[in-house]
Amino acid sequence: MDNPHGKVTTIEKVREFFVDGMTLMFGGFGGVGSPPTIIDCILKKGVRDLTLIGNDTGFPHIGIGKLVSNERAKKVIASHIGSNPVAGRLMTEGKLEVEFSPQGILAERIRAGGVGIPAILSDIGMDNELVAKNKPSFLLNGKNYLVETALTANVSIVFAKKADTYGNVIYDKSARNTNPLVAMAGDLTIVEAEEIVPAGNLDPDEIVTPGVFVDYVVRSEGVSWKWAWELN
Amino acid sequence: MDNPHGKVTTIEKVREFFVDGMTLMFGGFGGVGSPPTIIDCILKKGVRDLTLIGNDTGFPHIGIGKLVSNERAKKVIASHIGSNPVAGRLMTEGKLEVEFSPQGILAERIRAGGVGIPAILSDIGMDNELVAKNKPSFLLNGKNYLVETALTANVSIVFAKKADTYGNVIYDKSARNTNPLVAMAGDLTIVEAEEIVPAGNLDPDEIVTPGVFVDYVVRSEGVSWKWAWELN
Amino acid sequence: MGLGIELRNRIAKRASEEIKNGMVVNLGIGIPSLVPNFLSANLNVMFHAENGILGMGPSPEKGEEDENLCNAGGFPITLISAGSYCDSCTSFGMIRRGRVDLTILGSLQVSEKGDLANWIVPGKKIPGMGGAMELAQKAKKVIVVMNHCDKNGEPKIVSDCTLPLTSSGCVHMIITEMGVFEIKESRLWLMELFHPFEINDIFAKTGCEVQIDSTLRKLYD
Amino acid sequence: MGLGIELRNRIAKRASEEIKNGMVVNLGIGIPSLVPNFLSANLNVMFHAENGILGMGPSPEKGEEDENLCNAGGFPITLISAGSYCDSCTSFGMIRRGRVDLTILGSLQVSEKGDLANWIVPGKKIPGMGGAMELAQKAKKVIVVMNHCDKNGEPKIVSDCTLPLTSSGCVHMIITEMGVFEIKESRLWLMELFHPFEINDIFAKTGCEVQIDSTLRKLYD
Repeated sequence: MDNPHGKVTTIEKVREFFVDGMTLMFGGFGGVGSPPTIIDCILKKGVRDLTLIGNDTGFPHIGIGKLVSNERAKKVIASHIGSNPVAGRLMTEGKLEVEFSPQGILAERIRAGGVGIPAILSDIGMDNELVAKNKPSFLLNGKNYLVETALTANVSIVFAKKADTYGNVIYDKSARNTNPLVAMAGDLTIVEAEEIVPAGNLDPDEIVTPGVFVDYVVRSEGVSWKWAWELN
Repeated sequence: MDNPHGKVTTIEKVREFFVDGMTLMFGGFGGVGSPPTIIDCILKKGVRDLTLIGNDTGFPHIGIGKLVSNERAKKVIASHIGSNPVAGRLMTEGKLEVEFSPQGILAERIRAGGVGIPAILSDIGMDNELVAKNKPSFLLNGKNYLVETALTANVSIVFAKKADTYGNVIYDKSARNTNPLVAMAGDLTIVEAEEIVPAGNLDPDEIVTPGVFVDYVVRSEGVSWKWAWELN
Repeated sequence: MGLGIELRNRIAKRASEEIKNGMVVNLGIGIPSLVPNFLSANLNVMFHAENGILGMGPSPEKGEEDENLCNAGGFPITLISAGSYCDSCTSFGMIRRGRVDLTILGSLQVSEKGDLANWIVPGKKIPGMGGAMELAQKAKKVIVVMNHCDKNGEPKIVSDCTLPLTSSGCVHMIITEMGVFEIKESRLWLMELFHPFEINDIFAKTGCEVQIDSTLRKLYD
Repeated sequence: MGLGIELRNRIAKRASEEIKNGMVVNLGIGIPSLVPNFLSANLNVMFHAENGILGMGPSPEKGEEDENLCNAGGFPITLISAGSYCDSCTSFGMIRRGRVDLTILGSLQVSEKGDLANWIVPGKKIPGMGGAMELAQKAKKVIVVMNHCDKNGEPKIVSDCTLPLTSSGCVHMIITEMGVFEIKESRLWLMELFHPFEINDIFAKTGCEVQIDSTLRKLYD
């Protein structure tokens, strides 16, 4: 296939972008829509001290959970870690710092980073210490709001149904979730696609993430874990 | 066609929602993607003292420009009125109040209203008096930002390529522009669709505006104006 | 020590009656997930999931699961006609914009003022709030379905929550195995009493003042 | 008194040389719209429009226009392979996120500090800023293409703009019919001189100090 924009590459080539201490943002919700091949690549490379930003910490053996359970993260910014007991244990043991953000506000903070907005105002969790602590507030029209700052990352990793050679992306069903937001928020964005098609093969009205936000596209080797619902 | 959600209706039925003094938000960019049938309905009903919110004021005889040129608006919130000299004249004569917002920030303010966020921070036009005047600012990490407040409206009017009977919507090419944002920001949202299809006829991955944001769907009678490029 | 399936079903069935035609509804896990079993088939209801689904249908048959079509808990579901997918921002935009009509969720405690405490058990690990705060604060109506008492027999409906709040003053209705309560002007009103309980049982098992509504119904189904 | 088409084309052709393979470029109206005519066909360039188009192609043949496919000025265009449509938020997200590599736009005045004044003519109606502020502030590189002097023969490159600013300190390069200038550390550097002008012409027609770059090229094409 022609590769006119040089974006289509191999998992070996993107391996260099994953380094100790980096901030890594990932698409996915409970592991659904997280890029398995890239996660395995990071795991195998032995990268440590990651700051992970994403909806949740997956399950211990699913999605980004694989990095968390293997103690590769020093910090997580997420809305939920309940489905990954290892994350809870590491937090309790002081081995993992966790910053919780309400789910929709977390998504908006990622989107804000992705579209170059420094912060949004929010009244979600206003009176909750865990949400509000250390956050500035702002009085607007007589009501107080939290200032929720934008999130970006050194690298964003995204899971797509199809990508074309320019990096235009469409997603599959509920595997879309945070992926289009994460795709915009990376200083460098790498898409793992189930299928890579020539430029022009995607309907321009149907494209969810324009390729301008995408730096590299790699082919997915498919999910490398058993889903929780497959275990019974 | 079945109308299980009662959303598909006629232009005569939605006529009642357009009243003097209301705030009306409209999709479209230079008239492209503005709903002609609804605009004509409002014009014919003789509604006055509108506050219009949208990207621009179209051309004198195109899009929302028809309402502006006929002096139906007392105020416009837009990024540009240059293509409608009548708007400029009315502004100069003191008959039309115009609030200018930078184009992308205006879009974000409409989106913020649509997703229930009270405001965003912005550094666009920070040092420009026309943009910054009367706006609060907020110091974040040593940098000063404008607080740009959300916009909503009593009614939003939207132009779609296709809508299904639940109000799920897809748009056509660059006629998408502000429409998906405007669709979310109306307290009541009316979609004018070139085609109305039964529920289930749109690919759920392809839907741009979920029907949950849409209250009524009416059929378009097509563009009732000559485009600027047709006049030569 | 949870409720038996019969009492859980009673609660779910009663909650299902609050779902009206055309509503957009978000269901929590546990008892709320039983609610769809009792819905009339001729109702047009759109079930919303935080992970970007509007129009969730029932679980697929075994072997028919799609790993890319799961609910917010990560379990396979289906999509009904007119359903759609969206990103997480749009999904929560629906909630904050007031387009989600009803959320039905479980809770650890609820106060007579409608305060909801359903996300942290002291001494246990903190799981994170997920989407609970947005739903509690912004859904147009919030119904809590839960056991009337905790596993130690202590009231879960109280004057003031002792557990960390998810959101204050957000609950409109509580349904337990004993009855149906509404919160009106920061007071708890008993609306329906379920067999075999009597009003005195309610007084005994509730940790705040209970007002008896003039329209109180005693249901002995 | 605008420039003749030959000089306009010279400016556009020189501007086109700043467009490199793989770039995302937003073009203003006027001279900038001539730039694509001079681009090498083997460059992969994506032209961006504020109204939600990435990958604009040339104007369609007469009779082939699509009323739903227009540029930000409202005129019909086409879409190239790998192009896409998006809403206005995403379109400006590309700009603010720094994914638009270059914008080429006209101006009324530019200062030696790179201040841009291209949106209000005093005494005329205020048209609104449109997307100019975002582009000026956030495109990775801003090139101004314009007449060297205004219709009264007054310099448009000045020490301090007297017209209302669109954005301060944002311009990287200026191309006029007389030459190419770069703004480096708040000073104006002459990089290229176009036939038949001499350095003294530049000094005479420019409203601020002009530094002569050591790499100055004189182009007599």
